[in-house]
Amino acid sequence: MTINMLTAFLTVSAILFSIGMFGALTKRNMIVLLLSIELMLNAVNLNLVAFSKYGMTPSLHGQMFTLFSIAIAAAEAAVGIAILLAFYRQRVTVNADEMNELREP
Amino acid sequence: MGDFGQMTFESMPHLLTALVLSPLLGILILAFIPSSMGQWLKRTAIIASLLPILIAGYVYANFNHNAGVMQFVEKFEWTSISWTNFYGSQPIPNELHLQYALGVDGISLPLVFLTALVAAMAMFASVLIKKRWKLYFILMLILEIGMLGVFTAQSLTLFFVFFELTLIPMFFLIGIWGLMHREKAANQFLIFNGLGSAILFFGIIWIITTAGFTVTGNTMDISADQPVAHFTDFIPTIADNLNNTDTIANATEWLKPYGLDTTYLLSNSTKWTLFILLLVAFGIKLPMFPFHTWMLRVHSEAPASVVMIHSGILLKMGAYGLLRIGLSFFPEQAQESATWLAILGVVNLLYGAFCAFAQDELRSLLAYSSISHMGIILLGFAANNTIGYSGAVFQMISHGLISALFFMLVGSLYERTGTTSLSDLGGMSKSLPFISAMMLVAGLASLGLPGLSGFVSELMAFIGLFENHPTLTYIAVLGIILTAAYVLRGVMNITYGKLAISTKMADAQLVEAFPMVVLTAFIILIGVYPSVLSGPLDQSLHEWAHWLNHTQAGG
Amino acid sequence: MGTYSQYAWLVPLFPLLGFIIVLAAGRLVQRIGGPINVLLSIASFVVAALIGWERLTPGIENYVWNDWTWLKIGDFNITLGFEINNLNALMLLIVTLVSMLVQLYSIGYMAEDDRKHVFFSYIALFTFSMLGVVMSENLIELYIFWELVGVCSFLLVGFWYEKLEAKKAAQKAFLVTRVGDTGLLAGILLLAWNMPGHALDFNSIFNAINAGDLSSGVITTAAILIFIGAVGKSGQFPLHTWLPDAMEGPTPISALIHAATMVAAGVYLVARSFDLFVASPTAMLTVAIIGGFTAIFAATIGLAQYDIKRILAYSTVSQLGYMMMGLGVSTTFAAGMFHLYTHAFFKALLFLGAGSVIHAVHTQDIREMGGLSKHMKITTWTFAIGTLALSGVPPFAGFWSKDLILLEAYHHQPVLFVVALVAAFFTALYMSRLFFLVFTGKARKPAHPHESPAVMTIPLIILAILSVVAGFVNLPGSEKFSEWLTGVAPEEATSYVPMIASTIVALLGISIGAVFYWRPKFSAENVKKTFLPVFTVLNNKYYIDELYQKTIQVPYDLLAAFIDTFDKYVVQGAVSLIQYIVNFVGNITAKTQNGQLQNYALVLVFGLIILAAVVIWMGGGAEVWAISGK
Amino acid sequence: MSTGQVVAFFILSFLAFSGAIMMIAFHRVVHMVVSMATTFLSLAGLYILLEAEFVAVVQVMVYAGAISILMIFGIMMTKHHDGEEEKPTTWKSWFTFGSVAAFLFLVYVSIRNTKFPEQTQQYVSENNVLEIGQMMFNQYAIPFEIISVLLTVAFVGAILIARREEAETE
Repeated sequence: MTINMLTAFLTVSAILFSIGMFGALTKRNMIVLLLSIELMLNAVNLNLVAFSKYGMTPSLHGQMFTLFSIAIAAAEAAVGIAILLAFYRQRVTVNADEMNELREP
Repeated sequence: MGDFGQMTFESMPHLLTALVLSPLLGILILAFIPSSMGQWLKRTAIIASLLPILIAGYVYANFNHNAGVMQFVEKFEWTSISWTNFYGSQPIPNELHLQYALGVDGISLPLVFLTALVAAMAMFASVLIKKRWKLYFILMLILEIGMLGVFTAQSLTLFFVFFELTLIPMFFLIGIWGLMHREKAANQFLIFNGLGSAILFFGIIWIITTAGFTVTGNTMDISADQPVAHFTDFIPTIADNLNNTDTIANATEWLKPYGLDTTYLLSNSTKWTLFILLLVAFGIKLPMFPFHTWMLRVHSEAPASVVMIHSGILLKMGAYGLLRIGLSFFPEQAQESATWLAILGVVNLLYGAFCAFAQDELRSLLAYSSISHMGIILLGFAANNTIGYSGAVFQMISHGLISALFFMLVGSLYERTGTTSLSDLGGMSKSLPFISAMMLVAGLASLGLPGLSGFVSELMAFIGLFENHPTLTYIAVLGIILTAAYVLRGVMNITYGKLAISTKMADAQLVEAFPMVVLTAFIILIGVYPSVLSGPLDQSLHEWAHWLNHTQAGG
Repeated sequence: MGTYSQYAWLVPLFPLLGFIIVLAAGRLVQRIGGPINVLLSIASFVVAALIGWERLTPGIENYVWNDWTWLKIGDFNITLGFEINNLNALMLLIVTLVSMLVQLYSIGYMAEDDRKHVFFSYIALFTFSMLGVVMSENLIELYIFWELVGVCSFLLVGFWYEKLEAKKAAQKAFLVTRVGDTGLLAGILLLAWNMPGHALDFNSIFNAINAGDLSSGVITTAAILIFIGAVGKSGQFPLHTWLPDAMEGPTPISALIHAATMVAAGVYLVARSFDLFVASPTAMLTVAIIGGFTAIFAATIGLAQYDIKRILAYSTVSQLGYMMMGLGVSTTFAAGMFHLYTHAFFKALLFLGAGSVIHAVHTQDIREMGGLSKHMKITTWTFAIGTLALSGVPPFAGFWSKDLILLEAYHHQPVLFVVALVAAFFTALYMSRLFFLVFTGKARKPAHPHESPAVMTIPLIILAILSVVAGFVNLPGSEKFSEWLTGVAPEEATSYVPMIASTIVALLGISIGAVFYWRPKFSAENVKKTFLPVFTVLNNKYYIDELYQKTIQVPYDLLAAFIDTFDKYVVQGAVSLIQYIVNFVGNITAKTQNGQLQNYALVLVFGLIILAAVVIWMGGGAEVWAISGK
Repeated sequence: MSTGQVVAFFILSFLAFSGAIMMIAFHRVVHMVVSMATTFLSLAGLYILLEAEFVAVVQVMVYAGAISILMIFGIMMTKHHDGEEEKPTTWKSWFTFGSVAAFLFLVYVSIRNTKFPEQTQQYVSENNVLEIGQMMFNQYAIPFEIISVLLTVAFVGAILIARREEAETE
């Protein structure tokens, strides 16, 4: 096969990242928003692992990095859900449109 | 890393740092005094502001007056960022060095002393402040740190940091303690100076990433000694890079194989762009003719003690920056634009004088008078010779003292009469003989009476300008008639004639009279014996001669 | 070398000391400030006299000391120092003597003023500055003291600061002389860059002219610019307007500053830089014409004034014009300086006499005086001597000096000779009118005039004696004074034509005055009615003030107002526009900050895309990748 | 790389894309979560292809397991309208779509144009888990500890935020 696997993995990762980004930018439900962000993180992780195998000097460092990244993703998901719950308790909605506390009064 | 061999390192290594940070001591003490103890706050602030004077005096006394080089130099690596860049196919380590560098030479030394002096005198004048003393004095001391820093900074980043450090306290000082339209004045101050700072910042970054370039190591044989490309913000190095023909030749040789010789060596048009950027940036501060309106508001709205500092020192930062950065980096551009600078100077001079003549408000009159006097500084710069530059520096000092004295008087007058309008005042000699006499002295100094400091600077600027622009000099000389006209109109309308306000008033108290007398003493000292300043100044300008000369070749 | 000249710095030092003492002590010396200053002036006069006596030694060298570097920048080295030569030794004597007498007189004249200590400190400062002008060794030093003298004049004219007229007069005095000063400054600048080594001392200028280092264009321009300075200070046409107004100051000041010393500084300046003028015929002609015109111009105005001091002021302007003309028409400065020297005594005498009169009757209008000779014997006699001296009646001092000028004019500029003769006639006429109106006839207003105290009359007597004898040092045929002053013997043969002509003219003027005002054979009122338009023009000083008002002051005010308006609306408007734009953009962009994070993120992504596109388009990134790829 | 691996790569990528696109397209939130789980699992497969077995296992456990479940809990604890309401397609969504497409295009072009360097050495993993374990507790010991602290802090914080705030009602 003449196919360059690194390029292939990177392309997959780019597509997934773009889909995640689109979701993050358009979805109104905050849970979906969180899911989209997870997707973007996953795309990045895929990059790291791909380089870990096909990079100029392959090593395990890329995988290590992925593991840390997953750990942080987990933390992020937990905090995200917590914020969502707190928000829901106040506004009784999970609609991102109605999150406009940052606006200048 | 370049050649700094011309600097002398003194036995007291951190004297300038101590000088610049000395107001911090006052801030610390003030922080622990309850804000209700007004008297104690005032006393502490005044005493704290005397400390910089002492240190500045010590620096002055220990300054080697026969050497024009930077003295009391302190230089440390502040931040350093490394990365690798490819020149051609060769990876070369790059390093960006931001320095913490302080130093004084004959040009900055008088300004440093002036700053310490005027700041302390402004503290005396601040006894007339009526509210929120604690914050006020802390802000004043922060302002003083910034000003001292600007005049001693020897690296562009540090210069910029201190330059900005003066902005914020000034904003609050105008906005909280000013008169009726204080907020508008503060906003305008911030918008304009912010704009100037943005331009300055842009210019500084541009200069650091281009002209700040030097290289060490062996460029021919990389294996023996890895070459490292440095970017520095150290002012002498940059000035050297831009103007020392040897340095330029070396850099060209090094960069040529990589095809980069145009990237780092500034092209003529780039130099022009930078020069104009700096001119505008400092011109706003100075202020130069079309950019002057913001300072009118500041002059008429801010409390007198703040205007003392503003008019006395902050404006000089623009002039000093233009001299230290603009003219020393781009002498050829300065040379070629001299005619325009001179025209700008004359416009400033006459425009300010005409406008001042039409004012009814003493503060506005003095504001326009400042614009007019800043014209003289521009004329000195436009002269492009040693005596012209000296005239400009003398004018900075002289105007600093005179306007500080004037606003001190304005503050005292306003305190007693509640107005500074010329049509409401008159015959003050009767009720306030001391203040009136001082006002007359300040006026005479302002209109350039020999024996007082204003004359020396005007004379030198005119002599300098005459070399290349005799016609403009003749026009500028006519400006001194206009100056006399508006100064006399202002001063005499207040002090002469029938007494307009008949309420009984007390003449200046000791705490007011003292700074007035001190400022007058310095005005007279410089007027009678200008060599106190001209000695070191002359030496320092000689140090500049190596590029002054090469730009003046044939002239 | 133990000469007195090397101690010449003592001469100005005494008045400076007096100034500092009185200024510092303030009210403490309100009473004794005057006597202190008089004593110091006497000391100063003694030193000046010793120097003058020493200068009489034939063949004595000029003494120059200029070791004090005042300012050194680059190749400019401005020194302060002093030079003693015959010319300024003479001036030292005149200044110290008149100043001493005037201060003595002032003790009496100002006795009732509350701020007399201030007055004396100003006079001391003035004396110091004037001596500085006289002793200056280079042009910049001269300019420094020149300006100081001007400011002292300003302070003293405006001494009674509550009077509106005094305020206006002081302002005018300062501004009008400043116009002249700018000329002087410009001349100095011109010379500074054209002189070899930027030297500005008089000896170097003299040498440079002799060596041909200065082009004739530069010499003419510089000479005329310096002359503009002299015009301003000496009240020559067209900058004469300040001098009559300056009479608002106390009368001793008018005597000292506006008659004897400061206004003569212009003449002295021309004499001091005479080398420049001699080298340029154009400049000489200018000086002569301006001088001659001023002489006759001011004399005619003097005919139609009623204020005693103003008449004397116009007389001063006229006489200064005479001096200028004397400098302009001759080849040495002897004639002009000789007249300056005699004029200093008799004009000071006249002013002090006028002061004595004013002191007695408390008015300055001559129509309200009359018959004072009965009450004020000393004043009358001394005033009469002054009048005769000024009118140029032999053998009084004024005759000899005026004769010398007329002689020079007669030889070199016949037209100006005629002009000068006419001016001399008018001088005699208005002086006799003044004298007879004030001292003879009946008192026109009830008053109780009394003779002034001795402290005032003694200076009058001394000056009167000097007005008689001062001229004898330079009699025609044995012109010792001219020779001593200039170092060259006068070459022209004495001619009796101008001498006789001027005597006739003077006597004629006095007699006409006498028949109108002393023993009225004709009514002056009739003449006045006949020539009413002429009289009105003269009385209004040819409307010069009004002309300046209309052509300079009004346009200036308008221009200032216009520029101010321009600044307020156009420049500040532009600034407000910037402010408005900033606010507008701020408001627009604030709308995008609606608190919705997704919008923020969208903008962020969009920006990222643009940045990435730019980087890729510019090839910056690709280059790095390409390098690292290989 | 063997043909089988290439085929597996294509299948797994396809699954991942489908899951992601379905996540965007579905209306009910629960469906979205389930389709995301597909994506997570396919990614785990891709990791195995890349010889990162340990990461693959962690991916399955953390994403497919923990995070998906967490999301479902989140859905359960909040009230939802019947799925995502249909938003009118505004210019904004088109703009977003265009931006994202442009972004993808740029990245794709960059990837295509980049010449990656030849591998200087082949890496052959013998015991992935063992090696990761050794690396984590030797070279990465400090980051590991820091991450642990971070996780703890995050969870404590999450609990604090999500807790019903009775105190506030006082």
